[in-house]
Amino acid sequence: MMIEAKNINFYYGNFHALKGINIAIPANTVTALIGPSGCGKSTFLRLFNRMNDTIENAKLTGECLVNGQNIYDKTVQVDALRKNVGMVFQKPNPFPKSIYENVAYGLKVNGVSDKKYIAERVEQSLVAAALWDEVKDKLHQSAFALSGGQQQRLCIARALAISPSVLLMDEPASALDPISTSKIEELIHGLKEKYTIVIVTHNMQQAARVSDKTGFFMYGELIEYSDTKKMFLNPENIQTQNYITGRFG
Amino acid sequence: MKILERLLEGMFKMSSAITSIVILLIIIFLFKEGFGLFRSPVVEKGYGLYINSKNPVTDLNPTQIKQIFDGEIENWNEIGGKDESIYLLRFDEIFSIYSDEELGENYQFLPQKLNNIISENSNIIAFFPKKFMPEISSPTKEIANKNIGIPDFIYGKEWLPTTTPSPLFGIIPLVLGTLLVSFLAILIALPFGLGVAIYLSEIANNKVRGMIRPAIELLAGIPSVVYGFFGLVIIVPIVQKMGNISAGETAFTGSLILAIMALPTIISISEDALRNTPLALRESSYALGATQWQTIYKVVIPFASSGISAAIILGIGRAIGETMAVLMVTGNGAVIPHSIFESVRTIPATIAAELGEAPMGGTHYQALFLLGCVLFLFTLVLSIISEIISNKQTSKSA
Amino acid sequence: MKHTELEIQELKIQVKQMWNLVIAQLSKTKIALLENNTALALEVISQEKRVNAYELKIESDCENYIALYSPVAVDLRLALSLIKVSNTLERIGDFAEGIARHTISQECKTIDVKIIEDLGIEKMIDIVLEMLLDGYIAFETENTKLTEKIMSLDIQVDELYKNGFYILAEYIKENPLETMCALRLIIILRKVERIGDHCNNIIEDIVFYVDAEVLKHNNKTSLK
Amino acid sequence: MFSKNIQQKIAFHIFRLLSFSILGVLVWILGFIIYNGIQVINWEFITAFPKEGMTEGGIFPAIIGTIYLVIGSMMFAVPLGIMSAIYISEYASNQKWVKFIRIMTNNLASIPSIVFGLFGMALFVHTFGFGDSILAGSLTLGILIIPLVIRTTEEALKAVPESYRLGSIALGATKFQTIKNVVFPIAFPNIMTGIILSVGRVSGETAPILFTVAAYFLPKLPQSIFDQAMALPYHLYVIATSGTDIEASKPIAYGTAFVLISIVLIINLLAGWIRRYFEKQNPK
Repeated sequence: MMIEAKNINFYYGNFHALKGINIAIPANTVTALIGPSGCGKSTFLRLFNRMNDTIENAKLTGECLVNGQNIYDKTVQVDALRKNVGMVFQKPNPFPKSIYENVAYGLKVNGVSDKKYIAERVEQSLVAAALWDEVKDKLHQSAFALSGGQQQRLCIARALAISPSVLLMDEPASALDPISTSKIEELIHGLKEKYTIVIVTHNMQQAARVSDKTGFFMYGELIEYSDTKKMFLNPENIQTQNYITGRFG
Repeated sequence: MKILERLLEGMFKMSSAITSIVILLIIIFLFKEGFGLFRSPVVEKGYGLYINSKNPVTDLNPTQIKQIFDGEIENWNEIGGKDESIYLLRFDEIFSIYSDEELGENYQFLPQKLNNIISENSNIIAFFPKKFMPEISSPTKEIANKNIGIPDFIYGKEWLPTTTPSPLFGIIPLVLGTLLVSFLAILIALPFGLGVAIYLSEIANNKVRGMIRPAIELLAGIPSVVYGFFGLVIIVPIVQKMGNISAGETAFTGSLILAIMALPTIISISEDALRNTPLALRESSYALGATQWQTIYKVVIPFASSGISAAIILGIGRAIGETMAVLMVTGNGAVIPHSIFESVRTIPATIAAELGEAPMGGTHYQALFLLGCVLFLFTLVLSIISEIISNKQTSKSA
Repeated sequence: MKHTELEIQELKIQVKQMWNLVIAQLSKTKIALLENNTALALEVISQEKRVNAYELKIESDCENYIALYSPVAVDLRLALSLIKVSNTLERIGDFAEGIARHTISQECKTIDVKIIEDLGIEKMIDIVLEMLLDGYIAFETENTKLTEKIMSLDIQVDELYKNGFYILAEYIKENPLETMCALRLIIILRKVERIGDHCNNIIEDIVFYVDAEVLKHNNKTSLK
Repeated sequence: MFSKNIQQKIAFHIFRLLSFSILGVLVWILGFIIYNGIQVINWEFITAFPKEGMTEGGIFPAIIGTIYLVIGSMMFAVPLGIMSAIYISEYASNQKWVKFIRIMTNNLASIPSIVFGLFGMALFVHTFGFGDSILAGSLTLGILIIPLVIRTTEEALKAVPESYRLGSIALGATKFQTIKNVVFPIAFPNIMTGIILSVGRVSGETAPILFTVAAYFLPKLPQSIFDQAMALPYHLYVIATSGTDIEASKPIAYGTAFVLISIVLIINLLAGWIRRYFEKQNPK
């Protein structure tokens, strides 16, 4: 198992945001987390590269394991963890630097100085993010010159450059138009050969299209977690059924 | 790596504490120097006021002393004594009464001669250095030299910091002058500023806005001494001619200049406040058939009212604290103003004009620091009020 | 190629394989019947299970495809018609198997070969095979210009079937002893005629898929 | 009563008039100073010492003095201001502490400049014993503009979208790396604009330097930071109000005012130019 959560409870102050979550995500799969707004799916996702650390009054119990190691262990270095667990955000957030600098950023802040190696990694990452052909002639132009969809793929390339083994995606296509969305989905599909991907999405069709496994969250609980095909054809739980058929609420 | 990060964070934290430390230092230094005034005697240090011991008067307040020495009080009965006219004896007058030989080479006979004079004249009041009055013997009595009191400062109607024997440090004329000039300035600037703010935020198109905004920024950037110079050379003669008065350096002139100087503050803050009115509010007003102007004064201005009040208060604060321009155009007469076409003197102008001449550590110096404290407190209160008001505004928009 | 397209392609390939299998089944049945080849007939019967398996597989794949990819427009029509086409193909497979079972039963070996020729069974099976193949081509090329041809072939099959009735009635009058076998022949004729009808249904589904037109229960002559 | 549409028309016309009269006031002030000043300005005026009791000659020492003061105060205020702003907006997690500092900074900003003059005189001139000197003046001016630097820097940092920080942190960058490589470079143009505007402020301030550095007349340039210096705004003040011969030194006053105004104009243009330049570099 690449990612495991064991009896996770998470609190924002007095608010019990995640309630006893257990999940085991195998390597090289795409797992989609779905559920209504405020159900805790994003919170859960962000636990795995400790992006919730900065929140005040937050409290976590239970174990989060990545590659068998508890990432909240005191010996774990947060920056090293984040290098291994990449993240892509809802809105494309390229830095106001050139395309090249954006992809190279993660390498540089992690102490890589070999120019040749950086150049190689930049190309590989852009190829992997299916962006290379579109940008190879304008690597030194501002990243803002790219379209929204291209920017998001650039952000994926940026995350890939530091060779993570896990890629967390927080609604990576929700700010994009349908064409860009489908390109990102294609990309996710192709990336699972090398990476373990967890994606939070509001869009159930997207979850169905891209994922192998799906977890359904509601009110901070993991209601159901199973193969995507099964989830969408014959969900076990009546709440899941109501949600995915749109009868929820 | 980790240590470096910590180190840097510590450094950042330290520098962020600097402002607080500075404020603390300002308070300490201003108040330390300023309150020294209340530990200083009414009569200049080293000097004393002496009267005949038969005189029932035992103490005089600074105003009475000043009036006696100005000849405004001529009879002891006006200040609770016997019905005798007052005989003033200043230090230098002794030399016209006695020749240098009589006083001795080193003035060694001076104390004795003084004693003689005082005992001979029961209506005398003499102002002399203490060293020439070595002993207070029977015919002579020193008027109790109390410390300058807080009421003397706060309720004093006269600011005469250099008169002898006892300077007067009454801040009322200065406070009134400051307030008069500032409020008048805001009165002029407010309709103007509000109108411009409304025009910029609600009516003007981008091109006009792009023209007026930089102009306002420029107006804010012009140094106050240049405003002062402009006022001195242009506004003062105009006011003089218009008001048909002998000198154009008046409270009104100062207010005009201050109004121009306060405009950028008022405009930019109220424009922000107006602009922050949610679109939904405006649209719902339009949807009910209101015109744009009705929407502005029935919806937008009430919504932005606390922001506008904050702008006004900040404008007043700016005007109260303004030094150079006011110093140059108000004429600096330290009297309680009776009309706006009279010369006035504000607190900051007083400090600027007089600190250079006040001997360090003297009562005048301390009094000027005390004025600084007053100014500090004024602006502190105003800035706290505007803070509270603008907090109200933000909580409304949230 | 996008992975949604890959899914569609995969579906289509399966349907085509099933189609080929059914065509092969029918051809073998024809030979087994005409040449009285029991071994071949047995082969057809055993292969029928594969046809059924194809149907189940295609059906569940279509369900998954609809559930996961929420197809719309042409993709939705494809998924819907593929479910129906696979059902129909399975039915055709059943008929072929039925004919093959008749061959095995061997009860009517004595029947005159000539009557089979007179009935034109071979021709009928050839026609339905052609229909099946044309349907396949139409599906493969996503082209509906063969529709009219297939429908007219179906009319031919119907004609032959009606004719066969009279021929067999004559035959029974002349050879009352062979009545039993003649009735069996009627059943075979009936099955071939049903295959023709099913081929007709298939082309209707394909027209629905390609042109989004519904031909079912329309007056067939009104076509174009 | 007018109909509501006519009311609107009247009101809007009044506002438009008011707004354009602001332009008028500006043109008046600038025009007056530039028109009179430009007749005085020449090479000698800028490079010569004052002569004949300030009625002739130039303002060279005042220009140099102002430059020294600007440099001195910036060296003090810019690093401190930027670092505190970074702490307030990027590090400080304790809200009470931030609130406290912010209140202090706001109050510091609202203190009148003359009070800074008093404070500078008491602390730097007397307590620290720097005497009337460039050092004392620079420190006083520095303290005066720290709030401005803090506020503009803080606003510039706040304008950097949170997503950049998250993006950087998610790539394993530390907080300082994120600030150094992402946040600060993006905020830099705005910070720069703030600094330039505070240069304008410093070069025009008179009250704080009255008692901490400014000299009426010096026959030579300051030799060290412990020397007194002349300064443009103070120079304008003295020759306009208390020169030996006010009428005779009026041209000098116009010239000095012209130089001061030019500094302000240049600084405003520069700030606007920097803003636009970087906006073009990084659209969005």
